[in-house]
Amino acid sequence: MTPARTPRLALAIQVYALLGAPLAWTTQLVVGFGLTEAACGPAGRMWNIAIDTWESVIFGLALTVAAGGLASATALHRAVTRGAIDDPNGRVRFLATIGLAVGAIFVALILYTGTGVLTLEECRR
Amino acid sequence: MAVESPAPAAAARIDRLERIWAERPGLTGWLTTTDHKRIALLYLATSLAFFAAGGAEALAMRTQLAQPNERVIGPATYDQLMTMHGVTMIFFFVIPLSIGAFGNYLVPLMIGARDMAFPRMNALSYWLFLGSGLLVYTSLLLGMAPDAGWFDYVPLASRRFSPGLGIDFYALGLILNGVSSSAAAANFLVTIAKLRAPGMSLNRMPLFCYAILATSFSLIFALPPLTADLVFLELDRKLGFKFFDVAHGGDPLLWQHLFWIFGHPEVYIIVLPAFGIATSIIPTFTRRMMAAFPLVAVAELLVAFIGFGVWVHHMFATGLPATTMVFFAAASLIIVIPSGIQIFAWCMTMVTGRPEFKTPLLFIVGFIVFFVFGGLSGITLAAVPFDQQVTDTYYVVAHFHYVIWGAAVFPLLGGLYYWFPKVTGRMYYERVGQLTFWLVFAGTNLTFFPMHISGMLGMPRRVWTYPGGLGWNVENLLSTIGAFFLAGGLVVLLANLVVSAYRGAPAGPNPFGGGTLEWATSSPPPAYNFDVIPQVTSAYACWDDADRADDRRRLETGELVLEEGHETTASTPVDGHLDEILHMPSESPWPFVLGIVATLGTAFVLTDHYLIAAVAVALAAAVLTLWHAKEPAAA
Amino acid sequence: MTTAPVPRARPNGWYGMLALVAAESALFATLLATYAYLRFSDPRWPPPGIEPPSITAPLVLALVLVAASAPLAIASRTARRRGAGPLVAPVALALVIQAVYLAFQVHLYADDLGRFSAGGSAYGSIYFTLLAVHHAHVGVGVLLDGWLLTRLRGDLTEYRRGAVMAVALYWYFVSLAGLAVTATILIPAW
Amino acid sequence: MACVLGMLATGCGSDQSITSPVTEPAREIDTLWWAMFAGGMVIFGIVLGLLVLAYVRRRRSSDPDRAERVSYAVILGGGMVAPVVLLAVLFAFVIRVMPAVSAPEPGSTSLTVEVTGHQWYWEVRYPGTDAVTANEIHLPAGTPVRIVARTADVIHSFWVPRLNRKIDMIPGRTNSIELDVPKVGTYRGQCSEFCGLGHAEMAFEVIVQPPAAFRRWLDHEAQPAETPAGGAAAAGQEEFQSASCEDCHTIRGTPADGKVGPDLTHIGSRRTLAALTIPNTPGDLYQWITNPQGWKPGSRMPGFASLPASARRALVSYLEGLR
Repeated sequence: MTPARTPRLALAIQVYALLGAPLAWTTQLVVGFGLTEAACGPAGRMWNIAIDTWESVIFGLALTVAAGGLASATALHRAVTRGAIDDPNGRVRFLATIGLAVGAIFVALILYTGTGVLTLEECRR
Repeated sequence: MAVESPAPAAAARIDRLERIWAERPGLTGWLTTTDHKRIALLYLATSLAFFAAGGAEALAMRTQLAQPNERVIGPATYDQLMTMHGVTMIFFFVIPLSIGAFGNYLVPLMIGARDMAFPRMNALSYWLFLGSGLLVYTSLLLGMAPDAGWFDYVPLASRRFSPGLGIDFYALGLILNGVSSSAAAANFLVTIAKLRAPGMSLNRMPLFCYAILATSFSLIFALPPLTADLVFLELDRKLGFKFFDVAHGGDPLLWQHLFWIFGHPEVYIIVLPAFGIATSIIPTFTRRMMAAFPLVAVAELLVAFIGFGVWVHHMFATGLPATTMVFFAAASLIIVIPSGIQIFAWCMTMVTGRPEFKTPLLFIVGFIVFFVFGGLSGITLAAVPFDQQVTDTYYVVAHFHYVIWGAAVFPLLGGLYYWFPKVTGRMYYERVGQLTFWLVFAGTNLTFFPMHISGMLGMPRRVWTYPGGLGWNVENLLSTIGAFFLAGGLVVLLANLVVSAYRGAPAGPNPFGGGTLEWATSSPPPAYNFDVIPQVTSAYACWDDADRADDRRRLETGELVLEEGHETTASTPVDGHLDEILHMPSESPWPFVLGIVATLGTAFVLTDHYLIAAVAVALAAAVLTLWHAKEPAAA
Repeated sequence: MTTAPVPRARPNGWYGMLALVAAESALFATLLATYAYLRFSDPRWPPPGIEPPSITAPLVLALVLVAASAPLAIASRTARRRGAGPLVAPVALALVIQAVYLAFQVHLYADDLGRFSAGGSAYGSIYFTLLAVHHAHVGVGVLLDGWLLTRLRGDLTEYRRGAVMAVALYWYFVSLAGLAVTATILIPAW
Repeated sequence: MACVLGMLATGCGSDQSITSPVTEPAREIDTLWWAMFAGGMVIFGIVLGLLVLAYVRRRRSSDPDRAERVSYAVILGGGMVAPVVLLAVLFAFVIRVMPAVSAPEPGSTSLTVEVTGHQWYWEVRYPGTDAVTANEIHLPAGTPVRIVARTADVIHSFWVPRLNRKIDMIPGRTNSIELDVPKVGTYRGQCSEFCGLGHAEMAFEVIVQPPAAFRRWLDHEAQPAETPAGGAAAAGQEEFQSASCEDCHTIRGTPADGKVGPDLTHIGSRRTLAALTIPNTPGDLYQWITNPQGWKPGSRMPGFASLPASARRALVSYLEGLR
């Protein structure tokens, strides 16, 4: 099932390769930051939320989605260099290269954030 | 590739184009213009005027800080000057110059279009910008300028601690400025998406347009948090709302969070167009394409995107939990990677090309030196414990001047020289140009380098004076000397440009052999930019002589000359296939009128005349209905 | 009626509205985030003496607003394909429903103002500001509908085609924002 | 870069320098700084080297494909792989240092000092005693002390560079940092969050004494003011009450209980006046009472030039007597 034969799937892979990793990090930041802000705040302290468990769940999800984005970017790049996708003006190859760079950077960023949050002590000011 | 005398059929077409796109002469022409080039020149003149004001404020502050315990200026005046210096340089100089002047002038030319997607909204952006600038500067003239710093922390900025109108001038002036910038950003997004020349798919778009695209995304998503924050502040100050009042459930940190969600993308908005200018100048003077083109393109978009996730690094000392801060420390560190990619791309393009170190490229080399040095001090500020030591000291002042002045304004100065022949049709004096580079380079180092030291020695920001005996005296004196030296260098630079504008040698359409499409037009370009909408097959269309010769042939046959009115082409956003012919609105008085109505309406809100302000809003709505009363000529 | 083929990409006006919708969605995101931020920084939410809002009226009204953008969707598709379907009627219908919606909401707003004040607490401040911003967007939308009706007399020029699609997009956004705002306002009532 | 080291070296001795740490947290931050500085200079050198290389090779043209391959290698290597690795090391270093500069764990300190920021001076209280002073914080050497930082008005920032990082004083929040100072001495600090007109003149001193000497100081500070024996000082006390000084200032043991200005119970024993703006000598105190705006423009204290000189001299001798 090379992407060339099913254009709708090829488009989906291209979008996932470009936006998968960034949106995964954005979700990790918004949900993770929101969680620490809420749980360590005056209102949240009463609910004693298990921050570390929730943070590791978010971390795991974000990492898998981002790694998936990077993998699909690699597949797309390999497919387009093999010529399996018709790319008259070189736009798909261009986006595939971008997808590789984006995927790598956001996987690194998600790894940094996740390890940092889980290493530090909850709610220590 | 010069434009030789065209054959008769072509000459007739060019005459018809000139008649269609002719602008009204004189003042009314300027007040009603919608031509992106004339709007850009308005932006250029206005932002340079505000730059002079901001520079004067800086020199006054440096004079007061030359020696310890000096009494040249009291704290009241100093606090107003330091706030106005920050607000002027950011909101009224560097962004209007980079987006309003450079962006407006170059984006339509680089993508092979005849104007922006919304010409009249483009004019409105300028008049709203001018209105907001004049509104804020009225406060300085009345001696009640905002005095709580450019980030205006609450509760100092609340009514209780800043009872005057200064903070209201700040808040309402910046809301108006925000509307102007958002409109400009929307305009750029649609222009870049829809008005690219046929054949210009995403991988053939000039890198300057990627920088403006990234800047526009940042503006669209960064300005609303600032607008909301300023509305909250005005509601608190004028109507007694309780957003920031701790006693009633509010929180002063809410202001800081919302301000910096806008604040940090804002500083990337400042520096991104400068990256675009650098990636335009380097290929021309090294005579090769930018190395790793896709990586540089994505790097600019990544800087903008990750820029939205770093804002708490301005708040590391506010006692937030460590687990909250670490999200932003990680993002603040990783954002170095896109910048690193670009720095190495610029350097490798020069190493593997045949660089000719003329004035524009010199300014870009200076830019790289400052950007790397400022970027490295930026990384140190991302290290939480060290930032908790040096935040709000002169070390941070040194960092952001290296990155804003060194990394954003240097390419702007280089850009002024680089596109000077295109805008004026004349060459600048090269030797004087290189002299001004060395003057400004030395002045910048002499002014801002010592601030690193005084910051490390514990000198806080925004102090109108300081005691002797703490080791700060030498650094402050050097900074003051440097500031005046820098001002002198800039005067020489301005003189060089002004004199060359009248007495410079005539420059052909492409004096430096540039690769992007603006060099395919005459200097200065006609009102309609391109007599034939160019076909594009690479990112450096001007280096494809076959395509450009093809344009001359199509001028003969009249293909894509589009001479039935204000017309330009539209193409599909991703692949740039020709999609339709668009009819553009021509010049109109309504943008200028709406600009005045909006500014007056804001001024009435400022002085609590809410009823008259409501009338102004109704008037504005009426103007908007008349905006396209006569619809652009339908085919 | 233009004879040129229907262009593949949407008109510039539609993309311009998309940029405006992006900016306004950032504005609503900021307001909703502020509501959440203030909620988490205050254990007693809503403050003592203020009962949480009633659920039924806001929810019903929000759903009505979403329904009101259906006729606009039909008009927009007709315009997009330069089809022969009616344009003025669906826009007028949408305008009426939305105007009635706005009248109800303003009534509820005035009623709330009687119960507690915006300047009394952070809860009051964000509650009334959030609702005021959304009602303002609905008001602007109704004016847009009115303006569109004045322009739709005569044949469908390219300009009017873009206008219909842009206004429809604006209303998709405002009705979705209405759902989000209503859901946030009703948090204390869950 | 020699000038950088030169300047910083001369600065090491200065009283408010980040690069002359005294406590453990300040030392860790200092080490973190010098590590980043060294790494930064190396990277800066590499980029400068590339620029020089570009100048040296400006005549030579290289074949485009090889140029693109070499460029990609350097860009990916220097722009992505190296930063990810180097930043990971720096990030780990940051994560390790952060707990050391965080607020002290509950119960890990043996003394608490409450410092409250005002527009434009520092109110210092020692919980568990009646001691209240201003702008000068006495601490016992070698003892972990919790500084509780609050504000009475706008945001200030408590910062003693040689002892620890800064901590903001934000309305409605109680922030704290730990000061465990091994070496006896005086350490200068300054408000470092813009707080209005007097922001520049809002400094303070942390005076670290041997524990015994501190104990003696604290007991003395907790005592109310001695009533003056007679003569000029007694006249000064009446003047203090009649000239409405007591509306703003508190002197424990006397009817004066104003809360606007600092507590003057033991002002005589303080080294400086007006938050380290002027030394505490009779002449300076006289000048200050006559025209505070001259020293600290924007200060809330009105000038008393209208009082006869003899009244002002009596006030000075009364206040100087409050040891």
